[in-house]
Amino acid sequence: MSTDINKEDTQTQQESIRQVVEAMGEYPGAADASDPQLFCEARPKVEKPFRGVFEKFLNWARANSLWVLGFGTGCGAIELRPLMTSRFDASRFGVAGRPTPRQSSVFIIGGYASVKTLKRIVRSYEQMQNPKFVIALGSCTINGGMYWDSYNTINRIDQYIPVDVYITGCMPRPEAILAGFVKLQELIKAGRGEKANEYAEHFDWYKANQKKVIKDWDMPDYNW
Amino acid sequence: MNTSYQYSYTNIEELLEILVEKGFIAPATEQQHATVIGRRQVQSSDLAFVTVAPEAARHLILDLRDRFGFTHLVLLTAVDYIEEGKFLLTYLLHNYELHHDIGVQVPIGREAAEAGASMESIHDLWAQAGTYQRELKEMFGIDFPGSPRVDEPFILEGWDEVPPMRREFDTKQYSETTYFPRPGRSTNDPADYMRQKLYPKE
Amino acid sequence: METSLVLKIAYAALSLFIAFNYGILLGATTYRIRARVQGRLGIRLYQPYLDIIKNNAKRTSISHGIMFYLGPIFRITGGVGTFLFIPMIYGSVVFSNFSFAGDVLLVLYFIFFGQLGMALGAGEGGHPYSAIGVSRGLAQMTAFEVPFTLAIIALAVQHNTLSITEIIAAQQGGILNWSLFTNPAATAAALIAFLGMNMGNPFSVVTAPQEIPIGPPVEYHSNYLGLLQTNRSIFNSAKLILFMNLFFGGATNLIVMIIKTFLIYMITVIIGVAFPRFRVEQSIRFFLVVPTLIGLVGLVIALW
Amino acid sequence: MSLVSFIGFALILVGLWGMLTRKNIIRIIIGFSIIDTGIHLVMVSIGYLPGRTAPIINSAVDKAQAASQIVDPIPSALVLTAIVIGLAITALMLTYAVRMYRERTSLNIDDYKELKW
Amino acid sequence: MVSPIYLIVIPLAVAFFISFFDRLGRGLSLTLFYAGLIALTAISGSWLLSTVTGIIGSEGAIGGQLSQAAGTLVFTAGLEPPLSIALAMGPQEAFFLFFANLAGLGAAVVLGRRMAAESVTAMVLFLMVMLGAQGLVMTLDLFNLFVFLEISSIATYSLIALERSRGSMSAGFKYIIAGGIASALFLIGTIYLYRIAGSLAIADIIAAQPAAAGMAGVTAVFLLTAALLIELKPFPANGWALDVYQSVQSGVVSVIAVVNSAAVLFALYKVFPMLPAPLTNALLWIGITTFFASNLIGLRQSSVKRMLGYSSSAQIGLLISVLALSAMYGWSGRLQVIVFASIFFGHIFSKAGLFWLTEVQEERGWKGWSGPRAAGGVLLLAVFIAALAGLPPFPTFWAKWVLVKSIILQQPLVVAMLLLGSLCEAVYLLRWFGRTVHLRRTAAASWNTPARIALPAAAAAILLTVGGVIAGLAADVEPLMFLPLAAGLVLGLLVWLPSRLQGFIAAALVTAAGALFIPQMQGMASVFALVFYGGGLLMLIATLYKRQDSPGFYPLFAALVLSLGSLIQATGLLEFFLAWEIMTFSSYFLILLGREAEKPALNYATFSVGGAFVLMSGMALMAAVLPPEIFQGSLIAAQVSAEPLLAAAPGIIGQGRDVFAVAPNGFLGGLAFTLIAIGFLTKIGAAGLHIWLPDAYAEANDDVTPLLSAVLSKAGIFGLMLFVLLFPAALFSWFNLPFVLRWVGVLTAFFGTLMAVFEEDIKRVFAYSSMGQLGYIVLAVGLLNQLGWTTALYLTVIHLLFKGMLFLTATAVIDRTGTRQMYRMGGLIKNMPISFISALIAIIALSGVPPLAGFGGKWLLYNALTANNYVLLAAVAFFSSTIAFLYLFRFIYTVFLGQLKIEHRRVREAPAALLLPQVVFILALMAVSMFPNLLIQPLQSALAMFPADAGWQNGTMVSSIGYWNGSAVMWITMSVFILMLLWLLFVQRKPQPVSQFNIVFAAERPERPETTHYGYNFFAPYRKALGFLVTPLAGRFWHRIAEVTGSIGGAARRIYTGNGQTYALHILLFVTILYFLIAR
Repeated sequence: MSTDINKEDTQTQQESIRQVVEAMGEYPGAADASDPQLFCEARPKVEKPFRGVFEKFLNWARANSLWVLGFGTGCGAIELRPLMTSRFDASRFGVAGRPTPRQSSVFIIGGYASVKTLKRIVRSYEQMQNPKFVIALGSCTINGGMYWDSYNTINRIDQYIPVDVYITGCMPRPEAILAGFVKLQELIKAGRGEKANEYAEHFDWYKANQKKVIKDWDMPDYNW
Repeated sequence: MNTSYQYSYTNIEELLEILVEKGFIAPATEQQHATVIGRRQVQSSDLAFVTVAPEAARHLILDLRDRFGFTHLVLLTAVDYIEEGKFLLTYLLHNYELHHDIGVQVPIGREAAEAGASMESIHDLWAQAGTYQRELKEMFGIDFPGSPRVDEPFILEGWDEVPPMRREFDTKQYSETTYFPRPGRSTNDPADYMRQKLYPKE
Repeated sequence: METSLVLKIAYAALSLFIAFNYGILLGATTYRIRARVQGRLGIRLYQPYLDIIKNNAKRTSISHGIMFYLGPIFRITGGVGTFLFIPMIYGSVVFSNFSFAGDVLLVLYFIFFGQLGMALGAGEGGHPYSAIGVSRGLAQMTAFEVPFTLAIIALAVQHNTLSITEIIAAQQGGILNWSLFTNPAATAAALIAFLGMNMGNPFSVVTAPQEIPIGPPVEYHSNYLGLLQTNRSIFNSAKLILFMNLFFGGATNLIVMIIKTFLIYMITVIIGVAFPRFRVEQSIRFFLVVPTLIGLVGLVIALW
Repeated sequence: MSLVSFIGFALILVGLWGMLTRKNIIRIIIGFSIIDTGIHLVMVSIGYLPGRTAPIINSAVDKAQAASQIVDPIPSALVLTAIVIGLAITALMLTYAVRMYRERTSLNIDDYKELKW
Repeated sequence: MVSPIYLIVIPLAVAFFISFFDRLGRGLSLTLFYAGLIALTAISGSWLLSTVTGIIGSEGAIGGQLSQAAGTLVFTAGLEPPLSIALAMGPQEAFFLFFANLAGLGAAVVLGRRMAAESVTAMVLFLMVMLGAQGLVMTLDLFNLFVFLEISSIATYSLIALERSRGSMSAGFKYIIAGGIASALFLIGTIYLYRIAGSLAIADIIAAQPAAAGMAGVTAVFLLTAALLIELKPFPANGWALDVYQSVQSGVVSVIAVVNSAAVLFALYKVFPMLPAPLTNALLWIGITTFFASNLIGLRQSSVKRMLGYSSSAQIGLLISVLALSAMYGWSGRLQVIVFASIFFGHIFSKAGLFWLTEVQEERGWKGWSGPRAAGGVLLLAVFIAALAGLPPFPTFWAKWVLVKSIILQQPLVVAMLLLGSLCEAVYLLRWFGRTVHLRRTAAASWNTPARIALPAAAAAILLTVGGVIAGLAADVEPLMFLPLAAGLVLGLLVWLPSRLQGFIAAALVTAAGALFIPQMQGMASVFALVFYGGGLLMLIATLYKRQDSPGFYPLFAALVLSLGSLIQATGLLEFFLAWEIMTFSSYFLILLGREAEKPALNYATFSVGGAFVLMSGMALMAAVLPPEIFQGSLIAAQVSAEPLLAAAPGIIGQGRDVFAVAPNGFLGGLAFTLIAIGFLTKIGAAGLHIWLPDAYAEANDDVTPLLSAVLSKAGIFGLMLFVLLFPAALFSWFNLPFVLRWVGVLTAFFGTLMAVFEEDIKRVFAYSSMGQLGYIVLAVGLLNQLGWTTALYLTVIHLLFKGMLFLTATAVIDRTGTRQMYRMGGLIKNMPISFISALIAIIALSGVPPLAGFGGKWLLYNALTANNYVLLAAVAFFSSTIAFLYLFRFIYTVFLGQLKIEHRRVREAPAALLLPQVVFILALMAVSMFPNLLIQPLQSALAMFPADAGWQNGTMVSSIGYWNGSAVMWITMSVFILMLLWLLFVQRKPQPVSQFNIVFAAERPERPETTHYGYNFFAPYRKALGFLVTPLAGRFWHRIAEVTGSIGGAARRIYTGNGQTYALHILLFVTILYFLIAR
């Protein structure tokens, strides 16, 4: 009986969707990207850290609460999964996954990045909130790796977004990634995790590099 | 077994003979290049390739699908024979009852990238053919007029160069000029490495 | 009831502080327990504090508009308010909170205050996933409120009062006076509803992290998220204390409260670990059938 | 019941029968006239008293005794009026018949039922 | 005084001479013609005046016995009968003649052009028809009756023969056949009666009591009656008449339908005393069956004139049955005047007026009848239709009330048929009217009303109105009760003023009425008065936002609001019902003003009229079964002070749940209350009776809907509560009605709310929401204790506030965006911030979330429910109230939050006129939220005569089981909120304001607002889980009923085959069967 209801329901839904589509008429295509009512066009600003012990305290908290954006950009994503398992248990370090860039503080570039992915990487990176940190995983992000001469894969991620920690290997093992996290924590605690401000400072350079490879740049310069 | 089909056959040779009778391909000939129209080649007892003209291809494929039981389009791909100025399209079809495969190869003109090569679309025979054709359009610049969304790229958003799978496109050079190669990178190509190892003089 | 207003506020602040910390530690503890079940060490006990500090220490934030901005404030007001209208420790002047302001009906409806505000804030975020999440959340809420209401009505009829304090009072004098034993069906119905209320498995489709990234708060971040996390611990405490008061005889001191609420919470944890996720319509049907029938049995017991 | 009134009623029934069964409008009108005649007979028969003379005050009737010698004059008067009226109606019906025939060249009553329901 | 003989002489003379004068010039003959008709009218009028004043002078009251009182007898040729024609002229004769002549004069005016164009014969024949009518009414002699009958018939046949339209000849022929059979029967009957009585004078025959003289006498009387009856077109022997109505020109038809019928009816009236009892009884049933069946068949008519023909036939049937009833029950005097004369009067003028109006477009069916172009023409149409359908203040309204009230106990079946027939009649008439209004608005094909039609029609309309008001006053209705109509009339006359100015005048009227009446009221009445007048005034102010004119809007609006006030002021059942009907039809016309409102308005009218009829029968029954002393003095005024009446009603004072268990009134009292409750529940839109509600609310104009929902719907609540308080004992006397009431209430709440969840149309959402909220109130009313009634009153007031806000917001949004579909809106918060705040506060209040006042309603309700152990009710009510969150959030999210559409960027804030009432509502709501005792304490004191269930301690409301301190909750919430806001402001660096597409869209960018806004089918999973609950069963049920009714009507009319012979057969069978029924 339940399946009957579902079937009927699906039909009515499809019917109503059809009506809506018809009512909308010809699909007018994507809206204009330079429309200020649709996109905020403000540039990123350098956010000055506090000083002294207070900032150290905050950095300690930041270092011990690393929320990783759940965006597997390349084959490295498969190495991130075991991190949460009982064998590696990254949660000991305060590492946790987060499904939305708004709430994340660490972005792991999981290996090769095609131009198409790069566009999404940049968007997601810009939607994260300052302070934010990037870990680049594997040789592809460092020099292109095995895709060094590919027509569609970038060679160096740091030309497009600032990177805090590189982890070499093809692919690096979860242990290496854990080591990368520890390294990142050290950097943050030492007050050197300010790459977000660096990005804001050298925004034009980064943007020019991004636009050089991303041809159809259908969004504002900074994607809030 | 396959009584539901107008032309029944039991092995691949037989099928080729029928195709010869119908005039799609020439009788058995010498070894020829794959792009020669009328060529036939039996690869194994369940796999054969035939080469037909672009105009006859659709007719043959339809025949194979509806009368010989090749109901499944395994793949549609292209090979760039730049030396002969031709793309060779391969439609690989599969017969589920006899587990036979037949590759219908169609040489088409390989015009310059701007002018574009073109072939009749078969998306109405197999819906998934549209996807293959979209890919061929993106990667080789082969147009399939009428194929759904054929102009939308899968991956090369905003690509404005020669389609990258064409052999005149130099991917290494493109990569070097576009993607900020990291200085100091060294390759360890096994062939080079061994040559240096064995014949350091050369 | 002779305490002055200032003192009352001070007491309320104290109990709120306790509830907040208790909620946080409870969350961390259950996480660790769950981790140990899976053979991990899990987070540090103080990890939630770090998370809250970190979120509040974010330097940038965005705002989609005034309602987006106020959404988390509504939410935490709802959480804190709900807590403040529930007496925490039976018979204690210090921990009676502002329960003089209303009975269990007030608490029941005040729970919606935060949810509604949050839904509105999330709505102004403009993200379709927020709206989908809210749609699911509200739909599921209507369903689990049915057994919950049945249970509360059963209690009200049974003890002939709607006042939480009096319901606790009626359960004093021995473990067998607890609603858990005087009306097991109502308690069962309410506990199942509690699972839905906590949005843990198997009723977690509202915040399905992979499908609609954590649902309603998908756009919330930084300080907003800090507020939401703070609220979560307070609200959790509030719900647990409410259940303890209604069904488990309340608590006469903090230790008892901690033990009882911890045990109640473990029920949801265990079930959450053991079960997969329902779809929304499945959970609605479930709530409207099984726990509702149990709740009706509870009503019969109460009237009888 | 006297023979006359019996014949009168019989004529009424005959007329009715004709009116209800004939399709031709003229025949219907004739049926109608027969009914009329029947009614007149019935009326006259009601006023007739056996052994009395017609209600005409002439030499044959003693003026003083008239009331006991003549039949009731009122039915006769009524019949006269009724005959006049019946005549008028018959004439009117025939007029209708003529005009209906002109309109549709048919005298079959079945052809005149476009107004219904 | 002019001798009545001139009524005979003048037409004869004029008819004779007119042909001569015609040679001299058409103008002269026309003048003579009209002069003759005017003279007829004048003479009969003068007789009416003198006889009526004579009666008043002699008896001191209207009414009185026949012609002896003030009439005269005339003998032609100066001899005594039987040698001469005896004519009588008394009040009845004068009444019939005057109005028949007036109608005849009107018809002559309408036919003026034709009279001028055709040969003089038409005039002569017209005069002959009139002559026949005069004679029929006045003569005292049976045979003369026959002669005049034939004169008028022959003249009519000839008039028809002059027609040129295609079907008229055959229709006339059928008419002749029928008339011939009738006259044959008449003659036979007459002659036998003469034989029995030895005289032709009607009085002598009556004195001879022919019916007592054995079979022959009965047969003779029967034949006579049958002949007259056939002329009066009884169902089913009336096919010929309908054909005539359909085919013959309207002016002539109006004469046939009005003058002829009136005269024959009077003839029947004259012979009535000689009828034997079974025949009288049979006439009653024939009459009422004709009424019922003709109206039923009328439902399926497409031709306007044939439809009117059925209506005409029905009305005559009703008159016959009224005659029979008054003979059976010996009615006389005022009762007879009110019932019979009112129906007669209402029938002739409304029917004549309608036939006249149809003259211009007579060939069209009602579906294409576009109606007069001028607004006045539509007004006339409305008046005639309202008069025919029995709406106040027209005469038929009073007649039906008195009729139903008089016979409900004796003849319940007659009442049922009467009301069902009336319902059918109202439906097809209003359907026609609605279509006309619709066509007039959409198509350009409406016509001008020529003066020759407009003038008589206007005169008829005025007569109807005046006559109605007089009848109303005669029925002892306070003149004040006509205030709504008067206000509507005054504003209607000011229709030429600019629309806004009219609005201001209407507002001033309402304010004045409110200021005048509210202080006079106490207790519960003042609460409702405040809701009605206050809410009405605010909604009236809101309507000022409109930019385009809508003629008729403000008169109807003012009438509606004031009629709501009258509802409270009514001091008797009739007055209450009068106000109720005024409210019903003014709201119907208001709804009809909506662009697509033709069907919804018809649905509304059908249910409203049906509900009103049920209500009427219930009230009549109640009045019949309760001791009459309850109805002494002012009924509802007594309720205001409460003590005397409620003390009189048995079993009211007591404690606990057994208070109302006393049930002295038996089955009938319970039945009466059930009917009354159904009537009110229809208005409320209770589950099952709700199907009119969403469409009517949605398709009414946007400025009407707030009034309908927030204010008008409370009328049903008021009525329900009033009757519950008035007749509590009747509640239990048949079955446990409160139990049913409670469950109906809670199910209404549940289903209304659930259906609101699945709607896309913003107005339909709130329509269903209204339904749901009213369900709670019904539930609260059904609790029968002080706490419950406090809840009901509280919810009534609060619902006014938040639903007013919601609907006004919806109006503003629809006005600004131009769509009603919610998914097409979105993100309007920045464009319409004040509307958003209003909507926000309203939804918090509606959902019952503390700290706003909505929670008060919930608290009261659940306390009242739980304290009485109504646990299941409480659970379902709670379930519904959580479901309400769904549609509320969906509304505010889909409209104000989410993604702003590109085409809505220039949307501005709502007009000030719409915002002002909202601000008032917000302030009121916030005040009540801060200090709940501001509202609850007056409500409790309004119900102070009942044992209190809840009290106040220091600002905390304490019931027997719970407690609630609204102010404290408000303070705590506000404090916490502000603290948290300060905290956020303190810790947060300045946030970057972003735009609508700056969302984390799975690393993609949103394409368009439309595809990013999650708005359509918002609760899809919910539909999957619970969608089966909103299967439109009630809709299907009522649709099926309508279908079956229509099919029965359609099947019944198949007997009218169009063949003259069949019709003759019908007549014969009718007479034969009737005879055997009588003789048995």
